[in-house]
Amino acid sequence: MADNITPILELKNVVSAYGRIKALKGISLKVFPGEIVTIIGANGAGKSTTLMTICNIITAVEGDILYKGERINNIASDILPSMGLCQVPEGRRIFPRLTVMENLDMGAFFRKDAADIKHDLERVFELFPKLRERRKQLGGTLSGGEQQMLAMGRALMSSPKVLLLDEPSMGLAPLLVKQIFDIIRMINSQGVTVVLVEQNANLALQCAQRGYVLETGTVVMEDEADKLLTNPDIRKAYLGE
Amino acid sequence: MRGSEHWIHMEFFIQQLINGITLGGVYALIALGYTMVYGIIQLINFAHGEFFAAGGYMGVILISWLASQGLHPYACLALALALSMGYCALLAMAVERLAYKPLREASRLAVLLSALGMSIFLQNGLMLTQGVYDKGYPTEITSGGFEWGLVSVSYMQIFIVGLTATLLVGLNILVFKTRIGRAMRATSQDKVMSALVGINSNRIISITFAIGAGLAAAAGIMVGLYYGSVNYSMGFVPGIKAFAAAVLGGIGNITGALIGGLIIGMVEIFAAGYISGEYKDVFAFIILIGVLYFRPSGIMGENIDDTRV
Amino acid sequence: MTTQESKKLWLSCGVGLIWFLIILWPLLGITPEGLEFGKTFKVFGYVAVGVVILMLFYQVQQAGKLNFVGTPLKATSVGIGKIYEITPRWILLGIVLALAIAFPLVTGRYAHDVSISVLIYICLGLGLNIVVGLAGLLDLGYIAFYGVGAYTYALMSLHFGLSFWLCLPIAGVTAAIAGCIIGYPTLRMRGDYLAIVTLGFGEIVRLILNNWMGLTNGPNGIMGILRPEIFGFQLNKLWMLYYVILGIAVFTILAVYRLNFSRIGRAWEAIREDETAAELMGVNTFLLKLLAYAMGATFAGFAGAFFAARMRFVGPESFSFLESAMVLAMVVLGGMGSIPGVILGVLALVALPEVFREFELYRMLVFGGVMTLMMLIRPAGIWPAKRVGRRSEEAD
Amino acid sequence: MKRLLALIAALAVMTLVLTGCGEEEKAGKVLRIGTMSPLTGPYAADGNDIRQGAEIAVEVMKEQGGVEGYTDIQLFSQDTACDPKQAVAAANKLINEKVTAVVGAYCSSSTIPSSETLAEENIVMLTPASTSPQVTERGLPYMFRTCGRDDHQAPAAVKFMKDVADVKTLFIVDDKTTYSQGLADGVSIAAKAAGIEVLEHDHVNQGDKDYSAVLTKVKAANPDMFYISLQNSATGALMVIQARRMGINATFMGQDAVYHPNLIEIGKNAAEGMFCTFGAIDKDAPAFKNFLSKYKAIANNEPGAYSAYSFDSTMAYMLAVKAAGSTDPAKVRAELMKLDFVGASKNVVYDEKGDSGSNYTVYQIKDGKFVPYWNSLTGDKY
Repeated sequence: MADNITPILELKNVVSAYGRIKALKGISLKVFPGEIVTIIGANGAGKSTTLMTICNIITAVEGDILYKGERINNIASDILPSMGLCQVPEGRRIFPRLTVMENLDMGAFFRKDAADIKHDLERVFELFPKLRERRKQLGGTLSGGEQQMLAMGRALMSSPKVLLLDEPSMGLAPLLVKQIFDIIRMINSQGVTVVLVEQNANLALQCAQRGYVLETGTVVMEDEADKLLTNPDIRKAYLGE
Repeated sequence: MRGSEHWIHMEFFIQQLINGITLGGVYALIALGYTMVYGIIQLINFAHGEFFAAGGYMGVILISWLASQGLHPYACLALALALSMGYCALLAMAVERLAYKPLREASRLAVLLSALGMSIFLQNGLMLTQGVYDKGYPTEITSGGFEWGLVSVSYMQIFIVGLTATLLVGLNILVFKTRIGRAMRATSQDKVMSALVGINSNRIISITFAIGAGLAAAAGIMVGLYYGSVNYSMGFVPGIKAFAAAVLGGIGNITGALIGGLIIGMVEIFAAGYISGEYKDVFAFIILIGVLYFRPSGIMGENIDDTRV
Repeated sequence: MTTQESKKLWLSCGVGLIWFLIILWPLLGITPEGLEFGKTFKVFGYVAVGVVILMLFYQVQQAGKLNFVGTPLKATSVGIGKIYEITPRWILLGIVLALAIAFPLVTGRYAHDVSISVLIYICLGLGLNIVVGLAGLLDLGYIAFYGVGAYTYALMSLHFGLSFWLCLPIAGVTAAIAGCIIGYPTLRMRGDYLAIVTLGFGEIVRLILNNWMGLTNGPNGIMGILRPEIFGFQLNKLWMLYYVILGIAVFTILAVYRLNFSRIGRAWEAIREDETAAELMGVNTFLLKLLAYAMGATFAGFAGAFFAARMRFVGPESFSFLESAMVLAMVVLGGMGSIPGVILGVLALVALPEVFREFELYRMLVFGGVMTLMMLIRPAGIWPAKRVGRRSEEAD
Repeated sequence: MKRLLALIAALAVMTLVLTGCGEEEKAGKVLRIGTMSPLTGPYAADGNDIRQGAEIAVEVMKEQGGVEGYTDIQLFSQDTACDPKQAVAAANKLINEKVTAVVGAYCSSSTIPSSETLAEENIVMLTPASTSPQVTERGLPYMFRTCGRDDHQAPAAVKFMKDVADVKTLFIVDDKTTYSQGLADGVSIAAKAAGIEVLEHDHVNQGDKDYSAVLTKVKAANPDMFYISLQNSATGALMVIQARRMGINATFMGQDAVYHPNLIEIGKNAAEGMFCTFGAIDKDAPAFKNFLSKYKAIANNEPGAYSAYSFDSTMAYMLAVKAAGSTDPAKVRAELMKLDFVGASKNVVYDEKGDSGSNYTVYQIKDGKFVPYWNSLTGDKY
């Protein structure tokens, strides 16, 4: 990617902490419009914390978070979706006692444009036909894969510019994982920038254009995805070779 | 009068049933506020009984003032009802902002105590501004009723049951059919995720408090009209009973609050009517404990996410 | 503090004041004789001026203008802290004990009365601390055990003429039995269900005390209870009773301290933190929870027996829900699970209303407000236990 | 760790505060009188009446030139909240304030334990409102009572039922306090002795507002008279409103605690025709009129049930001190025994036990006023 394009999302030396324990020790990363960027790392490296800090669920102690060039550190979490920044958090966190349909409606909560919402709903149902079948069911009664689909569908209902995905493959059967990654690529091809946090580094790097490697709260490596895939250190540490 | 014992017993039973439904309706309305607040932030809002008392006071203040302005009694009542509900909503929002919001991250016991402090504060605030003496409601509006033999149903009882039903239906529509209701349910299930889809959870919590307090205010006015007076310490006892009703029905569950309220009201009335007046509360609490022993999350089941912290 | 932040502060302060006015005026200003504004604005004026002064003070303090007061104070406290650290623990505790022993010699009746109350509540608070602070079971009907203890001694003394010292352990045992009776059906429940059920039990006990004429003499209460004796000498002066309760309180403190750091104490804390995990580690949660109830109740029983002896009268009014809430407030305000915390909480909540006695009618208003304020300022309590609430500390 | 210091500091501060309380300077010779009554809680209304009654008495005494030998008369009022523990604390607080007499308390369950505390320091206690026989039956030398006794009130009420109202069947309800239940039991026993059938004696709890269950029983029993023994006038009003709404036709009768302007103010039409026993107060007597005008001027509201008794209790003590020339309890007691003055409530004369006799009169509510109806001493209608 050329440097003259402004990144749609940028973190500059972001530090965040749980009480006195620092979880991020100065993270810097850039995400350019239209790409898939993946953040990989071991358990506890700070991957999820990074996403939560971007969404201001955890407030950054230091550093800047820029979205479309604008500093968003002090913007409340609930404003961000309407600006086009949307997250599917770890463990999906669908609303268990809302129906599938209501869950999808929640994604479009801040939107007022009924016609566009309807259009987006159709798009979601096209991507995930299972959800259409189950739209009257309570979210909590869905299987893991369906819940993941619902969570992604809900995120798409906000018609995001940037989609932050946290461990979409967690706890899913391999076949389903493949399907989910296909859909991620499809979403990306429709013009949504994707930030993908994954433990399954192999799949994530195959899917993404660029990748960041996190270790105990710091970025230890950043590169094109295929270069990371072939990097012997990475292969040793994260790809099990 | 003592000739047809059988009919007296039947009529006696029916009359007690009617009494029970009325009292249960009042408890249900107060219990709704507990249950809604509990559902959304898992707080036993001890100050809720005080919203009920404040509503009762605003009712009598407004009714007597509006009447002195020459309004028709029914117009007075309707207007006073609406205004008192609004007033208590404002009061509840202020209390929430001041005493509960800063403690969102603190332990639940800390919030519980903050609520207890608020309860004491508000009760004494009412005492200082309104005086220690009971305030009588104008009874003219509330007189009259039907009578069949021993059974009598006053217009007031019909009004209470009717208003309770209307408010319940309204609340159900609000919670299950509207955007704001969906947001309320989402917030109660997962606050972080709600924020991630663009819900301002603080505002939703504030609205929940307002609605709960509004319902309590309606209950306060009905109690004032039905029983005849209000006083500053009136919130405490019904507060505890309504809390028991909310838990009995399954806390966080709106239908549960109604069922719980009716059960507590009925048990009390029938215990007092058939067994002994002084032990009626003992029976109410024994039923509560018995039900919770066999159904540890209330009759209708708890409506709270198990994954909450 | 930046000007923007200060602007925001003043804005929210202003909004709050207007909100307060809207809430206050209908209560004071609407009368059947017409609308009235003078009284409202008078009250509002006092409050507004008070708030503005506090805000100014806060701003000045934030701006560091008060450092000339704060810095020397801080230096002194650091200095004293150093002295404290090099002084052995037993000397400090000795000083506290010496103060407590010397207390009645230099004070009057009223002080004795208040300090007896404080000591009674210390026993109650420490007992409840076992249930709430250590085992993590919320109990809103704790005062029932206090009542059971008090009535046990009252009845024993009245009907059998038994001495206080004999009845003290009996009262503890009956209270412990009551604790087991209440504990047994509630152990299946968690969290807030436990709260309402214990509240219900507390109310049931109070109603029985109030209504069972044959046993408790109902609302009339029991009169003519004997004061404690030592070798046939009646302790009928207030300061003598002070030493009796001081002894009981010291015993309670020592017992709770030993429990706290015993195997049982650790098991309780394990149950509090994660019941399932504790069970998987081989902790018999059922028995231990029951034991927590029983132990907590025992200390309340002791306190109750003393209360009956001190008042020479027991009536059901003394065992209402508000009293339970008060003891709970002492435990939480002081800091759950910490012995000095509970003592501080008791001091704060018993001493405050006494200090506020001068406010007369405003006493309870101020009390309620201060209670909320203290929770807002120190949500974990004045002196939180080291092992409790680490998770909430992390979130700070 | 530093917090142990805070604990020491708190203890020290408390010691200072509490000792400070005890060492007030003695400027001039001041007659110190305490009042104890529930100023907070459900009985705050009656407690307020008691305090105001005492305040008015002090004002009146000052206007009349005060008590010789004393530069000032000071009143110290304490809240008992109708809770025995707080009552004892209040008594101790008053002892610390060096009062020589206490007017109070309201609830008998507060009066009894606090009188024991006051007796230890030989402080004179005059209760304007506790009607339990136990108050003066314990042989405390400095315990006086200006109001009547329950065991006199109950027979008076039953005599009225039997002789005047011609009652055959009776239904009794009380709200389970020392006072209300004691009185109700007394009425029940006396009525049975007098040949009146007691259909039922039921109870409600304090703090209840809903009496429908019990009232349905009353309606089904259909008694001639419905005797209401409640601790508080407002609950009495609630009871009569609900009873009338339910269509109960029995005659209502209450006792001295429901005798209060509030009963009429809240009960309105429902209270019309109700009877109440209350210590006879001659409202046309100059002493009462004088009291009433002072009360209205100073307290800015109507006197309650016990205001006049509180006034008289305070007055009696000040007069006794005046006569004795000192506050020495033995001398004051001697003077109180000799005392015979026309108070606002009655002619105050104390007997050996400290009682001042009861002269229960039955009042009826007529056109929104309490009207004397029948005198229990003479057995005559007014």
